[in-house]
Amino acid sequence: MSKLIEVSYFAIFREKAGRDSEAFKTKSETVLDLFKEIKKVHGFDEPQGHCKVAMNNDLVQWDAKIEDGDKVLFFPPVSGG
Amino acid sequence: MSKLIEVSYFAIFREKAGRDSEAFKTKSETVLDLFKEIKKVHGFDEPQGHCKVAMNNDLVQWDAKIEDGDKVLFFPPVSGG
Amino acid sequence: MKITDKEIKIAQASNGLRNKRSGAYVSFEGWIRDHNEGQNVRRLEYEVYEPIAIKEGENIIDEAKKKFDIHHASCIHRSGLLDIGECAVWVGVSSSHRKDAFEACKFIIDEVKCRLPIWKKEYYENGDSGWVNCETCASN
Amino acid sequence: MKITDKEIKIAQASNGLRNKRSGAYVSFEGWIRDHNEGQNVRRLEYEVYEPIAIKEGENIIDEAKKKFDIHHASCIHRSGLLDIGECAVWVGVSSSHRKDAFEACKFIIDEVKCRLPIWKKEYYENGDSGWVNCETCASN
Repeated sequence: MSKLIEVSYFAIFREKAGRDSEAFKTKSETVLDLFKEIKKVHGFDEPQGHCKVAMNNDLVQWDAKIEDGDKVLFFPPVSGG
Repeated sequence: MSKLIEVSYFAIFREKAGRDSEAFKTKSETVLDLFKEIKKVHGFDEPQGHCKVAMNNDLVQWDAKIEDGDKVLFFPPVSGG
Repeated sequence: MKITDKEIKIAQASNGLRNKRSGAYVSFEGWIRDHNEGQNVRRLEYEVYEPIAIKEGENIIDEAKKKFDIHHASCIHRSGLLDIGECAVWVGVSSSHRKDAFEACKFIIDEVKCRLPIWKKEYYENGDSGWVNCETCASN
Repeated sequence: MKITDKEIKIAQASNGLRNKRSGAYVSFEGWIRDHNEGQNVRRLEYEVYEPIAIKEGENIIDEAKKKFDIHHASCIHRSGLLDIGECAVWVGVSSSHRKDAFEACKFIIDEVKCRLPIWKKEYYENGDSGWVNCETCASN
């Protein structure tokens, strides 16, 4: 079943994707599968182990399930401080 | 040979000795021997391993030799900070 | 945990941690350096995703309070453009005894740098700019 | 290394450690607590033998600079009468990377407390007073 996910990008992901966010149609079940799809589309090559993902404004694990209408945020490797 | 040493006391040593400093006549060879003499006179009972001694304004080891006219400073256990 | 696009008022922030039973206070400040990995840095920009940066910062402070015997802990991180020498991040911890304050302060800044959704972009003297790799990634 | 009988101006002191190549700054402050070993403390007096306190403090800072990769380090200790909540001692260290600043700051305050001829006398709420045992002695 196809879902519509609102995906947001930050920092280098935003620059590579050329946009802050987009509505993304997917059959992926988890945020990890969705991330793999999106990496190909936008050419992200940052190691996934150093990236983070949030859903509906909470950090989640990569095996978190996505549902139609979810807001998913992809964070490239952080560099605060 | 008897030497005259100018001895100074600090903090609890000063309070126990009832004075800042005094001229002390001694036959002691080292600051440690002098300290042992003075402990008896003034009733110092602080563990010597935690006390310090300076001669002519430099910290010295307990085996430092004393000469007539030296200025010796006895420091009880410190508690700065 | 606070995010601000204005100068961090450190004296004011550290005053908030004072209390009569605390004997020790340890603070960390991260300053903008004029160089990084051989390049001359002119200025720097922090992008912060605030909702999660604040939530995760509060989590880190709560964890520090559980792990260490401390009284108060606080962290402020800058967002936006910064010049060389400015303070980008401040962490302050107060405690009865100094060992816990040192350890908690180090724990908080280590975790903040790893876990908060904050990204640093450097602008170099030669006109280039670039997103900085995280410390952990750089060491891989 | 400085000894002062006036309030320690921390912002001013830490400014002296800033430079464009330092990325990290760690500081320690020792505050006067309102209690010690079960007694309520009203105020406190530090006796300092300055000539050796300053010399030995400089030695400690030199040792820290040899042991750790740091840029600047400084220490200020109060003498005379202090009230609850006042800062009795400040240590500041700047470096390129934070690990060395943390370690050097901890090293300096640990050594300062052990090695400088400084003695603390507490005045209690019940009217008593007493010289405080050093930390090392107390643990024996």
